Amino acid sequence: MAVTMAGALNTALHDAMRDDERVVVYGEDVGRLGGVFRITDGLQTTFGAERCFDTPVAESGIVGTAVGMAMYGLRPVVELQFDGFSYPAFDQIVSHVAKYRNRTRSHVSLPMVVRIPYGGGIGGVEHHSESPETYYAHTAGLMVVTPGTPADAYSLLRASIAQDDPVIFLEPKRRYWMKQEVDLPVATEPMTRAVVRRPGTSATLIAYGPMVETALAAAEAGVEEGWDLEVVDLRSLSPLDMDTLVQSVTRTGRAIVVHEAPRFVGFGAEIAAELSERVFGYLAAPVLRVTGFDVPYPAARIEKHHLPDVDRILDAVERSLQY
Amino acid sequence: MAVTMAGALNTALHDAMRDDERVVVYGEDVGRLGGVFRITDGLQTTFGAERCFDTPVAESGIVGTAVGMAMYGLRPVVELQFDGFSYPAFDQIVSHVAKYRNRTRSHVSLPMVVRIPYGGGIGGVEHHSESPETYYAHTAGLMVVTPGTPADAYSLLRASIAQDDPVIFLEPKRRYWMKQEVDLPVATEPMTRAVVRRPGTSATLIAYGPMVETALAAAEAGVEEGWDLEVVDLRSLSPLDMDTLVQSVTRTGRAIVVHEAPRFVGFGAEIAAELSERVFGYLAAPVLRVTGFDVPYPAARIEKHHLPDVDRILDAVERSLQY
Amino acid sequence: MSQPVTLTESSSAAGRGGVTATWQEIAPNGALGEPAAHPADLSPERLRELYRFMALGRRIDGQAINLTRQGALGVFASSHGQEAVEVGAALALEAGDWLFPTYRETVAAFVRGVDVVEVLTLFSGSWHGGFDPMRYRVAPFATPLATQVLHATGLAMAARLRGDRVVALTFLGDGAASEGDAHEAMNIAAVSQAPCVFLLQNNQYAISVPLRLQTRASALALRAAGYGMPGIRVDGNDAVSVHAAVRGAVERARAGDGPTLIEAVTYRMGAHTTADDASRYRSAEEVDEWQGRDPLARHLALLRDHGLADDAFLEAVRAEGEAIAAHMRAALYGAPAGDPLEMFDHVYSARTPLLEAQRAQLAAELAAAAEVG
Amino acid sequence: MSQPVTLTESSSAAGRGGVTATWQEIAPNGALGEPAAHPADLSPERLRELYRFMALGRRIDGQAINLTRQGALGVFASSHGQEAVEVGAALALEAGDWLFPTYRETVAAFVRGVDVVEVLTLFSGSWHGGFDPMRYRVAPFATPLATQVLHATGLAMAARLRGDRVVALTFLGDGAASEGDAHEAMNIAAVSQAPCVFLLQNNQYAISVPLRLQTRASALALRAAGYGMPGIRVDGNDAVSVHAAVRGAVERARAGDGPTLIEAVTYRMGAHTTADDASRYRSAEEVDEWQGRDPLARHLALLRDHGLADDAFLEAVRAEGEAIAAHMRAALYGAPAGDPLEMFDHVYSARTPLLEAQRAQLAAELAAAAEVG
Ligand SMILES: Cc1ncc(C[n+]2csc(CCOP(=O)(O)OP(=O)(O)O)c2C)c(N)n1
Ligand SMILES: Cc1ncc(C[n+]2csc(CCOP(=O)(O)OP(=O)(O)O)c2C)c(N)n1
Ligand SMILES: [Mg+2]
Ligand SMILES: [Mg+2]
Repeated sequence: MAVTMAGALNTALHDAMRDDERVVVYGEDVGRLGGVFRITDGLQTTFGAERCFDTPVAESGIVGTAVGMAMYGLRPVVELQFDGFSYPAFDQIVSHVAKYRNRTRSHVSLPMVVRIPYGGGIGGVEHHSESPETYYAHTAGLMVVTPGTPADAYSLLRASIAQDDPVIFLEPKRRYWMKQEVDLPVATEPMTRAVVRRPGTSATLIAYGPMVETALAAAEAGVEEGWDLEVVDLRSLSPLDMDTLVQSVTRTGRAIVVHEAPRFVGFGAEIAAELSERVFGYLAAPVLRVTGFDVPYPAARIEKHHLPDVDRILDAVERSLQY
Repeated sequence: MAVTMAGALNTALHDAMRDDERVVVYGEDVGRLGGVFRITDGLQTTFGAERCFDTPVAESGIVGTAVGMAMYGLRPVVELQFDGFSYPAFDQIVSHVAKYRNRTRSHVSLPMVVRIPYGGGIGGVEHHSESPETYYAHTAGLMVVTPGTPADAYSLLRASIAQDDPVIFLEPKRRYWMKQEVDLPVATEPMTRAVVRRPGTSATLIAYGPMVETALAAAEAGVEEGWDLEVVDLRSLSPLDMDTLVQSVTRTGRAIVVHEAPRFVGFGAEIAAELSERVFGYLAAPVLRVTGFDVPYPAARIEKHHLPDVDRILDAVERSLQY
Repeated sequence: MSQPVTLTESSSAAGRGGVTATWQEIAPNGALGEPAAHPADLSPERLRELYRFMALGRRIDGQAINLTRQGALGVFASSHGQEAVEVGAALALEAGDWLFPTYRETVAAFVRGVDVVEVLTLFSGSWHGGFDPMRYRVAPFATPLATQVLHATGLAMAARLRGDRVVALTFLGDGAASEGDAHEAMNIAAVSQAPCVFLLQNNQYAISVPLRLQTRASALALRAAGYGMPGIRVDGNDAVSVHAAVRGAVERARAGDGPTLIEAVTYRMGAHTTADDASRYRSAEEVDEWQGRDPLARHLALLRDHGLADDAFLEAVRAEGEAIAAHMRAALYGAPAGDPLEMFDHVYSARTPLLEAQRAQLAAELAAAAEVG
Repeated sequence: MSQPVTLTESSSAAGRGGVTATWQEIAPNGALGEPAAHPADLSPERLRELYRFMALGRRIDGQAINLTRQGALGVFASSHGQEAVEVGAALALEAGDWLFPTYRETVAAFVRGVDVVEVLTLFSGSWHGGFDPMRYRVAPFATPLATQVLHATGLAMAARLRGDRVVALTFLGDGAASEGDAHEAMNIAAVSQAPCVFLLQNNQYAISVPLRLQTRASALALRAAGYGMPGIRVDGNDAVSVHAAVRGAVERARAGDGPTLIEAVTYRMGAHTTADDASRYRSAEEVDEWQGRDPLARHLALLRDHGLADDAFLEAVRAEGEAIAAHMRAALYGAPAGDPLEMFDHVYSARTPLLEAQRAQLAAELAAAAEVG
């Protein structure tokens, strides 16, 4: 069946609520409206306004109350409406969601998921196209997960809800309408594994979330240039599956990390730094980064110049191959 | 004269307020008490409670009102009492302080400084020993500055207040009582330059804030091992003076970045990634990172095992030299 | 949904000799008072100006929605139904005062003299902010809810500190009032006696979320007592009362007597934005009911009662509205996207080496693309 | 500094036949009422228990301060002067209820049955949290102000959702009440009718900042009306009134009638923490004045009035206090620092590869050091 990522997420929430009555879903406009992206569509009708409800407009409140709910044994799955509106909840996320288990010597665990539609490419107004992964991935105690396909959207969300650590679940909103043939429910690879989406030998493209599709398109386009590009989809940013990356880059000798977020102290920096250390002797070229520019996310009509695209990735591949 | 870093900061604020009546200083306990670290001691007495005042306990409020003050033409210098309590202000910092100039096409600039005592090593309770530089340095539109010496504390703070872009001014609180012979006022190197604190040839130690002293101590200790270590003090994390780093590492062929913050997507990742790209052909060993562990900052009585120290730095130097 | 208190329709109830404004006040001990009448003392010119701007606002609104349908704007947040609040408030300010809008105050910004095309920049997507805030003393539209309320407070504190008789007026919504920043701002403003007016537009919805899920208080104005500041609850569909109440608060602030919280009870007649479908969460009957309280119709009735709205006046307003709509169409259809290289120019006061390098990269790409194209 | 309202000293005013509690209520329309008496209906046992825990708390407090001077604790936030609030509130809970402390509720946690040595872990620096919150239903001490207020709200929402008759009581300070989180929590609790009690300890200071710079409201309890929840202002140095007021709010919450905000007016007799020097910002006279309202002395007078405090009772309490103090000294002097390798064990439910590698590094370092040492 052709499933969109939005549909897969919706089904995942539905199935999780059906299978585990401890799962509750809440946030701004997630109830009656079903979410501004309709990811929670129908949940309130199906499971009642006790288990799927609208909150006042208060992101710190949404995340902070989820901490208390999780302490009580529920499994809250909260939605922050847009990436840029996750920042008011930053203190609760960094000071509590990430630290409660540690503070209490594992007496208290917080099985909760914070869903955040993120990234650009949808012509959004300011604050609606942020890529905040660096902020969350740098924070010890958080798992940070982001699907690149509808099947993974389903499977990773189910897995995130099912396990006991808090997850920042970043949904690549520009891919909500992307389709894949898949029968739900589906269980893809384990949550913290990176996956080789396309095997290749010339160089490794490392991508996640919205850029997986772009990297795959670049790899296809690279065929014309005679390049056989490998594409790795990280899926989990924290913890990061370095083993898969090391294996790939040991083989190809070249790596290009792709993300929408700005370059400076971006997530690509971690990958480049770590790969440079781990496969030092195997690198034929430095690990290159293809990223958004180091500017506040630009306005809708010029965002396409900011976002990594096939051409920019291929330029980087070429630079890499020229070493 | 022997000046502590705390004293240098206090004098810098005093001199800035004396020289420019647009400078106002506020925050929690900065008025009557003079700040929990006494950095604002005497300012209220000297300049009056209009220009140096205590606020309600509301960090988002402190930073958010500073945005309005700066719009009006003042030069607010606000204190957030501890690193861990800068997070409630995160939204204002990321969504406004960093973006206002861009949003308004430079019609509005925000000449404001957010002072944050940061880092560990003082036996603090939870949330009082955070190293949040990744969060701020990744955010386009912010300058992030951190002094490693009393002279720089004075000079960088004066420069931060004097220029027109918003600055996150990270004060290494464990070095507040460190002393240096210096006559104030002093103007050290330009704000956005890194400085070679100790020239050397064997490898480059790259440090900032609280770790500058530690790196220098390691370099001294390295002499015994027959190593001649160069130490670079970054001073400005954003923008980052890559030229100085490239020059140094091109010469030494080896680099070790040192910081207290966790390693994963830490600031060291940016330096390692960028150096690996820029001086690829000159690197005799991968850029190594000596950092705090990827754990929530530990309790006072075990923090010393978390923090990079001379031994850990020398271990890394040895590893680097063994390549 | 919770029924808003039906406030006295003061303006149309006023006799020929003058107009009366009506609102409820929060007593210093916290109690919400009964609606009470206040002499509004508005000149015929001001009464007509209120109408003129509301009518122009309605026209601008309709044109903007059309431009969205036709793709010239990406999205638009309509002021329909809330014109009395926006116009009544904006007209209460003096030139030196500041206005801090949310994303819904297109009409208020227009009243302050900003070219409506510049106001709409955020929605056209050519840049985030379209006008020079310093020139009009209007802050850029704020998308992150309630954050601008702190900026207004800070600006007011600064004005007070400098001894300037400048007032900051900030809008916020019934949803935004639930954010921590709204609380911090009102509290700090009260403590510092900042010359700031908090104008809370209670339009009954935050996107799909009705007021009863936003607050359990019978009135949002009740928050005022918790900060030790005066509070007022006013019929937000009555331009005279809004204008008089805001003017009073502005004067109070200017006199050094601190901030005021004003809750204006009104209704968002349209969807949240052009991207929203309000039929998913509210009934046509509810909308119809509020249609009967249309602020334009009510104010026009008042003008007519007072003999202040002849055909010439109405025709002039209509023509002015058409001219503005034509200007919007001319400026926004097929407007160029803007220079992408500008994105590097406003990050800092000067481009950093990193930004220079990135700019050079994009410039090279654009040049290469131009050659190919 | 602003003079707190002098509340009726209800408990000592009570006749021999029983005790009376006194507080001010916020009316639904927002108005702060006059102090009114309520039959407190406390058993002699409960009256004595209030005293016993307050006296034990005072002893624990003194011992903790001493331990800080001697370096066995890194820092300590004293409860001195606030015992009536902490004890009165904690005793109003049932075993299944939850208590959310700040960093100042050592005594309240002790009342809930937590070993005081475990309570003090945060201050001894051997770990952040020292006790199992699930066991005592006491959340770990919260340092970031007002953040725990949201956790209490969420827990209460969860209890309500599960149909459990569990109540969450959260402390917060007059300073913390200025944080956005305090606002968001109270509003959400009211909207969701969460069984939560917000106990605002107004001890007149946030470190050095006096109440008048924290709020301009005449009472912090006035905030309740803005959320549509009941509000109470109670003399925080009167254990009977605190206990009765909190008990009432807890029962109300348990019955499904939603949250209550209680402002307990009290005074922080000591410095903010042992690291603070209060003489820099307040006068000895002010402290002396509050010394005259000491909650222990007042409650002892009440017990004596009622013939409930004979020498045997007082001696037993004293001896119990000494035993606890001895326990504290024995456990905290020269306590081992704890295993540094544990820092990798509680980041996630299982150690990640990255943490395994870092743990191996530290383990190797420790082994090497042990060999050298
Ligand atoms: C901090 C933040 N959270 C969430 C949003 C998403 N959002 C945009 S408008 C809106 C509802 C706002 O309602 P209200 O404040 O009543 O204003 P109105 O739209 O009714 O004018 C929400 C939740 C946002 N813009 N900012
Ligand atoms: C979010 C946050 N900001 C700042 C601080 C620093 N700080 C610790 S205690 C305190 C004052 C708190 O006053 P209050 O809430 O009245 O509690 P009290 O100490 O009087 O019990 C401050 C500002 C903090 N712990 N958390
Ligand atoms: Mg609204
Ligand atoms: Mg206090």
